[in-house]
Amino acid sequence: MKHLTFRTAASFLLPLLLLFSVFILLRGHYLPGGGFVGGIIASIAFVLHAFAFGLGQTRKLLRIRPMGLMPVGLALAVFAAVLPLFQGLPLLTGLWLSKPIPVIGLVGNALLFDLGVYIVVLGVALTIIFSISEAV
Amino acid sequence: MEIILAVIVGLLYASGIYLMLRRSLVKLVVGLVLLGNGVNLLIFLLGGLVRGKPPLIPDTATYLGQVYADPVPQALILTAIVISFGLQSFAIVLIKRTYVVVNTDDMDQIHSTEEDDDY
Amino acid sequence: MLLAVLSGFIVASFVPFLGKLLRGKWSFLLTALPLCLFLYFLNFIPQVSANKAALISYEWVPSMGINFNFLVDGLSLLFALMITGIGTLVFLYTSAYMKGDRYLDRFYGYLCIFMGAMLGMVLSDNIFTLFIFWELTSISSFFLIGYNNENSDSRKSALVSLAITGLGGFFLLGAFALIGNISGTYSINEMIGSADALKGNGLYPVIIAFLFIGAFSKSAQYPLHFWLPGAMKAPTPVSTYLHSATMVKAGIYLLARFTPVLGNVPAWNNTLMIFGGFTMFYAAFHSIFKRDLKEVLAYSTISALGMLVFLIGLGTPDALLAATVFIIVHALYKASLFLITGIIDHETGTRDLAKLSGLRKVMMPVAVAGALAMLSNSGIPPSFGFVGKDLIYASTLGSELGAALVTGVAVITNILLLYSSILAGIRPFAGPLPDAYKTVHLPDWRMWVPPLLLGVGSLLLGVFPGLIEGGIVGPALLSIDPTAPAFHLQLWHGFNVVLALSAATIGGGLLLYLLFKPSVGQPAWVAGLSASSPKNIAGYLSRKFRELAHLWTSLSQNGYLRIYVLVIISFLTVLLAYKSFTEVKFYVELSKVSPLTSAEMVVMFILAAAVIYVVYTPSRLAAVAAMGVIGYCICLIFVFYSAPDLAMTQFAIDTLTVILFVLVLYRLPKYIHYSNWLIRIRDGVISLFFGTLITILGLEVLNEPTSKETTHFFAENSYALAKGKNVVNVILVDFRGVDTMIEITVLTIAAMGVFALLKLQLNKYDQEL
Amino acid sequence: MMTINLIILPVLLQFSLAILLLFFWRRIFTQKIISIAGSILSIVVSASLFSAVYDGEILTMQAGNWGPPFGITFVADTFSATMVLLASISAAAVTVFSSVTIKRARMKFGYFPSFHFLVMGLNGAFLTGDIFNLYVWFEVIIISSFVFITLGGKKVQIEGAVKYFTLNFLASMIFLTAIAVLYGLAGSLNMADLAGKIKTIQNQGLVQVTAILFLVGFGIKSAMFPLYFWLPDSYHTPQAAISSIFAGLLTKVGIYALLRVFSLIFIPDAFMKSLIVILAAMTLISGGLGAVVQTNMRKMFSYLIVCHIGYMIGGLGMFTVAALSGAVFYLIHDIIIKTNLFLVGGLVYKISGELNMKRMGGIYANYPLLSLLIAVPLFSLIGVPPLSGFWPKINLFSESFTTANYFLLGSFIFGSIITLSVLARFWSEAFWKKWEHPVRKPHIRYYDQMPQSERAMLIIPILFLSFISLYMGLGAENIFRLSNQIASELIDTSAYINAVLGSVTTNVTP
Repeated sequence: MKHLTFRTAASFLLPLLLLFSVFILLRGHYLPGGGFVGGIIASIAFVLHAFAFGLGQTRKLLRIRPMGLMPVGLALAVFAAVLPLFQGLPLLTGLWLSKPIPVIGLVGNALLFDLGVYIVVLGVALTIIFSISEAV
Repeated sequence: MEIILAVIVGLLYASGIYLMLRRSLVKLVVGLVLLGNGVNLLIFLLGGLVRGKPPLIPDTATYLGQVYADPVPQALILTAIVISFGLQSFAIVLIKRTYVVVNTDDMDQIHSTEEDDDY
Repeated sequence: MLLAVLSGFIVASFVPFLGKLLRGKWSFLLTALPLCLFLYFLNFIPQVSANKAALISYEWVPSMGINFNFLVDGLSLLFALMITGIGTLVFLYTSAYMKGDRYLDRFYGYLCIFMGAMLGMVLSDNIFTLFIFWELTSISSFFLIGYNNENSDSRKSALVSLAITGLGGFFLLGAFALIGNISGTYSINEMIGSADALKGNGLYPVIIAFLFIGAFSKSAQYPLHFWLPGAMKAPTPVSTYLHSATMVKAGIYLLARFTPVLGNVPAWNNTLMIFGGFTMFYAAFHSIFKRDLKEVLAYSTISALGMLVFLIGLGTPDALLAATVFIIVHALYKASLFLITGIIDHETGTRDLAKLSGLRKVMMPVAVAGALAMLSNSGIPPSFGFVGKDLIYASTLGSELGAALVTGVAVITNILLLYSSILAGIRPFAGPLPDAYKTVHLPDWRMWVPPLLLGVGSLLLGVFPGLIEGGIVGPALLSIDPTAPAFHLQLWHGFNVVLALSAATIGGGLLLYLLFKPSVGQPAWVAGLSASSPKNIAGYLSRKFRELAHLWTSLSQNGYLRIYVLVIISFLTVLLAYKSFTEVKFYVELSKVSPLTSAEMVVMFILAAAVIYVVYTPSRLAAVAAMGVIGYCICLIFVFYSAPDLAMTQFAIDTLTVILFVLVLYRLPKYIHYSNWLIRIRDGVISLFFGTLITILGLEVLNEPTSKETTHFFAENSYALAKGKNVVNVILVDFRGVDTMIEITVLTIAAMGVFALLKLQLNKYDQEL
Repeated sequence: MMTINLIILPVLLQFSLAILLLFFWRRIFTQKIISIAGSILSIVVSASLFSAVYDGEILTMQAGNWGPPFGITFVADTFSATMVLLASISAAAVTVFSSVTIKRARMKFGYFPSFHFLVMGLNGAFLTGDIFNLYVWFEVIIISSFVFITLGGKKVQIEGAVKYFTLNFLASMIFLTAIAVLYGLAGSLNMADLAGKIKTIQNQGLVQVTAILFLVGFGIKSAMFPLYFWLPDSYHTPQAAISSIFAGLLTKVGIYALLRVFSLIFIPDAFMKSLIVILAAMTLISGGLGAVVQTNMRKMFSYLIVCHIGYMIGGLGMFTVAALSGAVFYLIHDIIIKTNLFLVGGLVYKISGELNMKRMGGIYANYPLLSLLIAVPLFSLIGVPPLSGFWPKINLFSESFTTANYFLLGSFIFGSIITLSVLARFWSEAFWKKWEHPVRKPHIRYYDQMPQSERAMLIIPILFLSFISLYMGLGAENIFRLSNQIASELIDTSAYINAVLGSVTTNVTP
């Protein structure tokens, strides 16, 4: 697995896949995709990296433990969900910025929410796979 | 097509249950996965099958046309798939843990109903 | 009034905090409680004897119609006075008898609760409050009987008595629920109005059967009597209190109370007469073979209770009068005898009749008390017992059905009882004093005065029965039988049949005593009888019951997961099949079915093949691989039928699942099981049947026209209102965003679980629960 | 507008607590403080929700501001608000108890976050008005219970976990199948909307079949005969605090779902009623027989859970206002009492170091006041009047007469007698008996080795819950009024349906 070409490929693939995952996340509101699939793709990117360079390297690259991603993502999602509460609206009511942002399109709390999903899924997938690989 | 899919669904249910009745813990979990797949397909089937019309609003329109696949079951299945994934990965790790603790995946080795409280 | 009833509970609740004080020499102060209550209830006599019952109500659970309605009429006053009067003596006695006991405070606590519960029971007019207090007497007596809890016999008899009285309690609750339902009221007083409706109801036999089980369990009627002798393991004050005047009389009270509501029906009368009559004979017979003083008393108590049930069963005004009087008579002499037994036990350390004699020489006042109690017990004039026995004979002679038979049973019972009363009241004091007991001395006055008082009371009432005639007995009789004629209690009726019977009883009893020596002991044939006694039968049944429970549990709860799955699926399948075949019309509308393309055909085929392969392959790895193939095929189905999001997700998830499986399986040992082919066929048939049902169900549901209201709303508003063009995604993050929010929570928890499962290794010290 | 969001507050509070705790992953002390403080706060929040709906008003909230039946509706009627309140009370007690009894190693692996996720799931399940959303909440509940039941798993625990996992997973799948069929039939997921739509379906036979699926799905979760086998095989394996929250709430959420679905969507017909009644009777008998043979304290308690489920199911099966009121009262009583029972089990274990009651003893002699305290839940459980377990039996007994379900009545009596006898035996063995040859196990930290503060943390929850039980018994009037109100809302669902569907609002997205 630690073959040189694979390593090289992996080191290139990581940023590419990450970029692709963000792309999938952002376009989710218009075309197939979304936070969930985006998160999975991102985690596959890291898993490939881990196969190529070993878990230790990937952990170093990640800086934070994958476990730590989960509360962050959850907090983001909940924040997006409760935002309307402060305006006296029910949970998860859609709130939108009036002007679209270039490339991304309209931005609202739904996007924030999807971002939370993305981060949670990334954290979950990495936690599970990393701990299994370490335990094997 | 619906008929064949319904048969497939039934087959998935049957095989899932059958595997759950086996002695191997691994087979049990495979059975659970198949059962989960069967349920997802059932939701899909009962939501109505539509070919080649994904529930995506075309660039030019602001709403879906006359014929489109029902998006609601799809959303439900998506949620269900993800949840099943959580449960399945837990189950898979449980197999491992069972093996570590009990040293077998033979279900008949782990049927003691008595508690050993001598630890 | 509420305070009066609850005072026992209130005092009891302070007991734990006053523990030290009560364990010391101040314990007798608690006697003030029953004494005050006794005086309080005495105040009601003028009002009640004027035939004005006092009804005092407090709301408790009005929405259920359950309130504290306390009714002070003749019957309840009679019992209240007995409970508090004898209570006073028992409390006083206890302070000396149990002096220095480690847990005297607790003992008093239970005693207070018990007294409160008894009072509440006899005063309640509401059947459910009555029931509540009824159960509280069972519970508090459980603690009293099991007071010496480190002794295993003591524990066992507490359990037995709780089991029997508890069993009766639940039946009583059933009876009450039924009575309340039919009569539409929970007030006993108001029920008398709907007595006919109750008696005419088809469920009347059930009602009285349940009521009788309740009453008999408490009042120790055959065959539910055997807890009572066992309950003698309790300290003597408990036996005195519970078995002379209070708890065992609860059942009698209940029967008397419901006589105007449910009585005067052949089923009622005959059942009571049969059970009461048999019990009184059976227990009296057994009492003469007992050599332990307390056991003698226990059996004679059961016999007396049988007599009371029998008299209530007779049901004539005469019989009810006799019952009323006999309740008092019995309370007085039996309490006295128990207290005396306690003194003997306390001072000599034994209750064995074979060892005891001549104690009059060292404890004269006790001997006098014993003699007085014996007089009353035997019905020898001029004791109150004689008045009572006269009334009993008068009523049996007046019985319509077989006067000779019932009188005969009553006479024989009384002869036997007389024998046992001599055993208990005279024998320990008569004869020479053994050397061993030379040093025995008279106990503290608090112990010997109560029995003496009771003995003197019996005598006094015998000579002047008029003392309680109008104030207590009369009103009590009227509340049992509102139509009872006026009567006059007297010692001397002149020479008549009744007197002759009394004389015969006394003569017979004395003769028996002379002929049948206590030292002879229990003949073998009596011991043989006990093999088929209810106690042994109950023991046998309970053993069999436990075996059954064991069998059932080890069969159903066998620990095999697959059997559980099998049971659940079979249960579901049977129900589904039954419902489907009886209520669903099968048809498949082919016009709605869409055609099949060749690509789809291939995918379906692969899918089916993979499923079959998963089932048949003996290799785990192969099974997992085939499972992956199944997932990808499903993914393709999603692609064919316009679900790109699903396809992407299914693909990603399936891949991940397979990877996880492989990571785990990698280290598992090779292990192949071949189940018995019969089992495989059984499992296969059930699974296939279940699968088929799901298929059929799916096809049938497809035929139904469905409202697509929700779908249309989403289709139209997804972009307009939620600003998204991928409707599935809009549903996920907006329309049904909550689902998604929880879904990622599930994932998080699962990841935590996986992490903990893999990483958490407990050392031995952490494994404690 | 604030009141509307009040509905979701109990859920959000637990959710935020759990997330907050995740941030303090390894800091046990901080976790304990946050958890206890949060649990107490959640009692306040749920109490205010309860007081908002107590007078019969039904609050609804449309998540995302999408009118029903399009979005997900949250509904707080008296029933759900009561359940939420009870859940937070039980949970708070267990939090305090677990802060002392759960081992540090377990706390380091997410005990507290999972706990609050679990309670969040419970609250969500009680409050949701959407059938698929209910499924999702159920999944939160079961996955967090899986984490609990395996946390630090030894052999027995893993064995229990495998059974627990499999059968609960199976239940979820059956539940999901039922939802699939229901959606296929009615095209809606909103329960109030379904209540109306289900009546218009041509093929009512299919509706009945769906009802069977729901019955079995929820029946597994609520431990109904013959679907309960996972429970006695698993509930005794985890730590006392965990078992107590399981015992108090997990099966009850199944009962809640049964009561909700079978009163709102599938009104039981004659067949269904008699089916449920028979199952209830069998549950009582089978659970009771199981309890008789146990000498292991916690296994005996587990069987008692099963046995007592029969009372509630029986009330549902008779389906009259009075019977449902009895069932609801029993449910209210049972949540508190079963939580307390397992806490008591934990305390007894801490005192004696034993699980088998044959080897216990002497508690009464050594800890008289504690014994008195423990007697309260035990006697409430038996149904000694006037404690809380007694009251619902009046309704249940008398309704089984009026509906002529004599077999059910018999099993009610049977269940009561069994409970009485097994608990009396437990009392006699563990409390009364002299403790012969007590053996001290080195790895257990016994009650008498604990400092005063830790003992208090063990006693306070039991005291608190016992006090509530006492209140329920002596102040039964209030509970009866509550359960009557709930029962009449269950029978006459028009208020619920109107509250949900009547408040159709157009989307007012700014």
